[in-house]
Amino acid sequence: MSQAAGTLKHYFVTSEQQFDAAKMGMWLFLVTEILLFSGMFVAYAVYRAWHPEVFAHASELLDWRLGGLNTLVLLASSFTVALSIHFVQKGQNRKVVVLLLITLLCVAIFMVIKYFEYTGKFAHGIFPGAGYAPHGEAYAEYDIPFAPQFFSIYFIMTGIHGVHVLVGMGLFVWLVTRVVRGHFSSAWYTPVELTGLYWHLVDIIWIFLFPLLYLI
Amino acid sequence: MGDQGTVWLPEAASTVAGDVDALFYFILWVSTILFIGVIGTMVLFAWRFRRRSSQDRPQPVRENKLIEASWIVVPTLLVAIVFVWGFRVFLELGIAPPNSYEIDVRARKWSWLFEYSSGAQSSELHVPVHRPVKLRMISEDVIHSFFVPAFRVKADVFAGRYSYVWFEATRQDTFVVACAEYCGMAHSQMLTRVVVHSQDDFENWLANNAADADMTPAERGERLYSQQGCFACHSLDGIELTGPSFQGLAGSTRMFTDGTSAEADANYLRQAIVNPAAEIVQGYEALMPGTYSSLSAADLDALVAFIEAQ
Amino acid sequence: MHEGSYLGASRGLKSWLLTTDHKRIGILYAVAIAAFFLLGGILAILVRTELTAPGETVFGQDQYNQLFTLHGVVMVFLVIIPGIPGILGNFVLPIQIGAKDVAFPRLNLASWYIFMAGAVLAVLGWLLVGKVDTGWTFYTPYSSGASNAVLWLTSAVFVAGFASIFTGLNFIVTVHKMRAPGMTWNRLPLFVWAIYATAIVQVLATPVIGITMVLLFLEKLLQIGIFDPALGGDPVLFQHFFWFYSHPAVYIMILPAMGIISDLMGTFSRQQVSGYTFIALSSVAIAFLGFLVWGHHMFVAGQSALSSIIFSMLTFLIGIPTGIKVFNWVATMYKGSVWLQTPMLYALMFLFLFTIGGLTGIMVGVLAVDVHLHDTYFVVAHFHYVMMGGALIGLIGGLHYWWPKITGRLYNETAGRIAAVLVFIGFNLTFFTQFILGSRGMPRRYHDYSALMDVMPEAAMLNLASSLGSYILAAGLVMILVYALHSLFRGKLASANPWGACTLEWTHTGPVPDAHNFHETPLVTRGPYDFHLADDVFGSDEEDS
Amino acid sequence: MAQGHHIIPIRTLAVVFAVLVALTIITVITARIELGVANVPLALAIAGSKALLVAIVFMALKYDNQVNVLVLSLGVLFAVVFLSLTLADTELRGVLGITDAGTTVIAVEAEEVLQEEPVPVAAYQAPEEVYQRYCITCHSLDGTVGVGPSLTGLTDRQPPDSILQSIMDPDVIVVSGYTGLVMQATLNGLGFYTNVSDASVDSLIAWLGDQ
Repeated sequence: MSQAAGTLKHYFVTSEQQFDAAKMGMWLFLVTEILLFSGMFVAYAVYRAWHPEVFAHASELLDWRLGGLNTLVLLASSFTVALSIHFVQKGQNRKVVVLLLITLLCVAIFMVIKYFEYTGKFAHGIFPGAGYAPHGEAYAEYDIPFAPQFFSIYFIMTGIHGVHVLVGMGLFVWLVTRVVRGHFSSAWYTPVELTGLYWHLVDIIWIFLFPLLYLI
Repeated sequence: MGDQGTVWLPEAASTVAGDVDALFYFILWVSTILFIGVIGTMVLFAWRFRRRSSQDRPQPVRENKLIEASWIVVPTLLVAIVFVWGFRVFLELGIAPPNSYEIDVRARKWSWLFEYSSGAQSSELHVPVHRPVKLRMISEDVIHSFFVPAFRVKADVFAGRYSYVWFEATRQDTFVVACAEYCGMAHSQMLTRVVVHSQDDFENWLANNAADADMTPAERGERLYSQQGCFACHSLDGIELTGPSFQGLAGSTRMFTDGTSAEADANYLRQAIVNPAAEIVQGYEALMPGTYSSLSAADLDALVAFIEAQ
Repeated sequence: MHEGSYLGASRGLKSWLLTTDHKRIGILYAVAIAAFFLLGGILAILVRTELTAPGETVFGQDQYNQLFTLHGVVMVFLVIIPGIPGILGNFVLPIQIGAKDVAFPRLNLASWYIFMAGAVLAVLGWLLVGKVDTGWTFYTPYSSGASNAVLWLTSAVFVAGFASIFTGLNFIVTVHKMRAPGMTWNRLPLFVWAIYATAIVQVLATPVIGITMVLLFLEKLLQIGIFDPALGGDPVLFQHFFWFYSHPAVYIMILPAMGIISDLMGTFSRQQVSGYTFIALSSVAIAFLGFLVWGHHMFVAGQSALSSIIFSMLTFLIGIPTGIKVFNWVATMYKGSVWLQTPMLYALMFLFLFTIGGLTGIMVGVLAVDVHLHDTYFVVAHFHYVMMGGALIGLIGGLHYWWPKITGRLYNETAGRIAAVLVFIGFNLTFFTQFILGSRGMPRRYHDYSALMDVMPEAAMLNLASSLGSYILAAGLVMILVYALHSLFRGKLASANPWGACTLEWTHTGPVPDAHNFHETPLVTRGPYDFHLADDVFGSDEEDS
Repeated sequence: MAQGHHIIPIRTLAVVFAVLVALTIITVITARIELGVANVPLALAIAGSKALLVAIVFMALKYDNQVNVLVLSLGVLFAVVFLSLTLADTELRGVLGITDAGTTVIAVEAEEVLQEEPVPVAAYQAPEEVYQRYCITCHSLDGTVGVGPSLTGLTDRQPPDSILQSIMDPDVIVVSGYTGLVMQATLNGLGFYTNVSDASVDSLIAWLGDQ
């Protein structure tokens, strides 16, 4: 309890109130993220509805195996984050560190795969916007109207998602150092829980990106 | 430019203007009555219940449910009326009569170009009186907006997509045409006039100007027809070559291989030139190249006009 | 100043720039926004000066286009949107609900810095890169083909958006979690209800302007072809994106002002605000309905007819909760004790101007009539009646009302009334003339209307009147600035509750609140306008002036 | 336990994770089966269920304050409003004749082009096939003059290099009496230059010599 008391800000009355406020604040922030991504989903939906064949065709260029692997990696990281909250609630901080490190590993794998996907596209002239000039076998046939729109939307959506993943990575590193320094206990672990919420949302966004971009 | 209109509205010189004005004035007067009611009551209360001393102790007024309900219901009814009314006039504004005389409009920074079926071109719009005129408009750059205050019509003009506006002028006169959508530096200079002629004068004007214009769109279309080699596959005399003949093509109903059909209107023809593979007419194969999409917008218009003339 | 008060708690520039006290952050916002308002106002005067006579008067058309663009951007994004929540929301809201601060004070400070960063980007772009003449709406393809300074301005709007999001987020959590014991939802002052509803809009709508600006930025930088028709994009899609934010943003601007007016009507009538529940819930209703009407900006922009019909119908639905508010405000004075102090003059002025703004809003919401009025000065007049006659007059009224609480001093009441009259006359002269100009057919954003003079010879006279009105309006605003500054240094010291108000900020704190608002958490036992239960607020020594 | 929060059992978390993995596999499999119009809604439904699972269990919404559920629902609701009202415009332009159908008339819609299976670039094609597919419309083999000259006795008139140039770059020399640009435009449109391998072109020229 002493730790919890030490973290109570003067303008709150109880630590329960402080925790609830922090959590609600986080949820509101997540809602702004949903609305931010909704803009890109709208752009996707509008252009897909206008040019369904182009979009279906262009999505075949994206490798569903890599996308699927990334989905699994992200799901696994969500799982380990959920577990780490379980253990921080029980005060087993050593396990928390291990789980967070595994999470970090998953995040790293995700970004490495993303890197290879991106460079693979760039090598064949698949760029967002005016730079779009596909060449090479199996790529040249994508030089069709509105395929640039698909790939622009693809790069923007996964790009902004990727930025969120990088931010998450930074948050996990920060969390690990704080757990190691013994900042958290079963009495106070708000940052772990909030980072977890953020990370799950990043995962949920990807859950939608994967079928929309890679599968259908 | 004779009639100057009223304090609120400019002269009304089209068939729809009367309906728009009636609705405008209805809302204006209802609003004025409401405004006087609300602000009058406000002033009355502020005076009648003004503070007389710092020791005033007003007692709270019990809320009157009937009054609360009435100022929900009455405004709802009022807005329902103006919505339905506005909706009806909007339909009238939106649907051009089928016998409309069509004029092509090209908007660009910062001028208007009007092209008539006779081949005449002008920077001022010339129309016959008492005849519905439908404008097919396209922009060469940014968004513009065709606005004739006296006709109460306005429509934005985009690149890459036709938009339409129609009106029937009721008086022989000249009226201002303005660009209403901000379009850059000389936006406020993008004005021209619409000249309403009698039917005879209009024919004369067309004839005089067609002679002066170096070529009509249809004539330019004819030149393109041979320049671009369209004749290789499309005859003008009804003989079926690799592609459909142009004779009687415009306005006919086209049956497509996927079972759908469409009327061969201007948009269809344009589409069929820039993207021939989109819809294949039954009995033909997808052989026509897609390279004609690189033709300029003016050339495409000319070709469409040429095909429509066959 | 009083020892221990928030003003005197600590000293030095650093104590202000690093403060997490919501009251001081409110002051930081006030200073910044006053500066931007001055800038935006000067630009407005320059625009009006150009229009005093037909033809080129002072500025070339290129300069003129930049003037109205910057006027729009500065006023919308840097003044009205952050205005009331940033200044008065920050200062008043936590005290009104009996909290010691907002839920996230550091985030609150951060939002001010983010806001300033956005402003700096905008100003830097203007100074370094120059020319932006897209209008504040940034319509594509004009904006995506225009000069590079558009990139700066879109970045500025993007950044400033986060400030708005964080402010809104903070207020929602504060209202939910930080209320004092006894401060139930039906005892919240109506200003709090309004800021709360506003905050919902800020949180839900602002991210969309963020992504819109990102996409516009990329359209310009990489030609992604989403909005530019030359690349296969759709310019009307940009308008959907833009107005999905910018229409709700109108309610970010006007709702807080409505909250201020509710408080003013109650306090200066010494009367229970009529239809408290209706007013509170209508704020929330307006916030939600506000999301469903953006397409009424696009009736002539070639959107589908079905969309136009849906959006027109939904637009009228907003008129209903708005009407409820107006009628209830008037009814509040019934059998009250109406005290016509300067803040109340602004409240009545608000009612006058906002009713005109609202009714003309119905006019431009009607499909067929809007076809004629769209993009004319009628629309310019309409939104100035709502944005300036509503939002800014509300802000000015609120600043007068809370001035004694913020500064601990009184302003000169006579000067206040004279300025109010000047503002009222100047405003109506400036903008009522524009209704007539617009419905007679003068399009907006016109540098030169000489070509229209053939058909509307009165245009010169009306424009001149409008410009003269703007000078009178400016004189009134400058006068406010002068007596406000005078009051800061020479003003009479105020008592704790000069207006005899009933809400917490007047009754539980001293003349100026101390750094922590309340020594003990207050226990709330009555509603915000229960004057008949509140003998303690009467007997204040303030004489009627 | 000062925060007094529900601790979600490891078992529950593991089950949810397993279900998520399973759903991922299912969505990949179903997407690769041709289901016509059902593919898109099915993929979205699976994604929606996965998202819901993550929100309810991983994000602990089930055990959380109801107000947070409301917050999330509002966010989703307004994203849906944004999407559906925008589509109400973009999908229905042209109703009432106020604007014309479709979004862009100048830009080319390429959907249907894609329905033709592109011929692999490298594949060798017999000269008869090439001729039937690309040339026969304009060039006869029996001496009659069509849009272009007949190809009988072509090798007598032109050396193979010149024939190659006439195919690959037909506008360099245009025989009088015929129209330039047509051949290249047609061949481009038919995909000749991308779909016919060099070897096929060589054998086509050789084959023409025999006609």
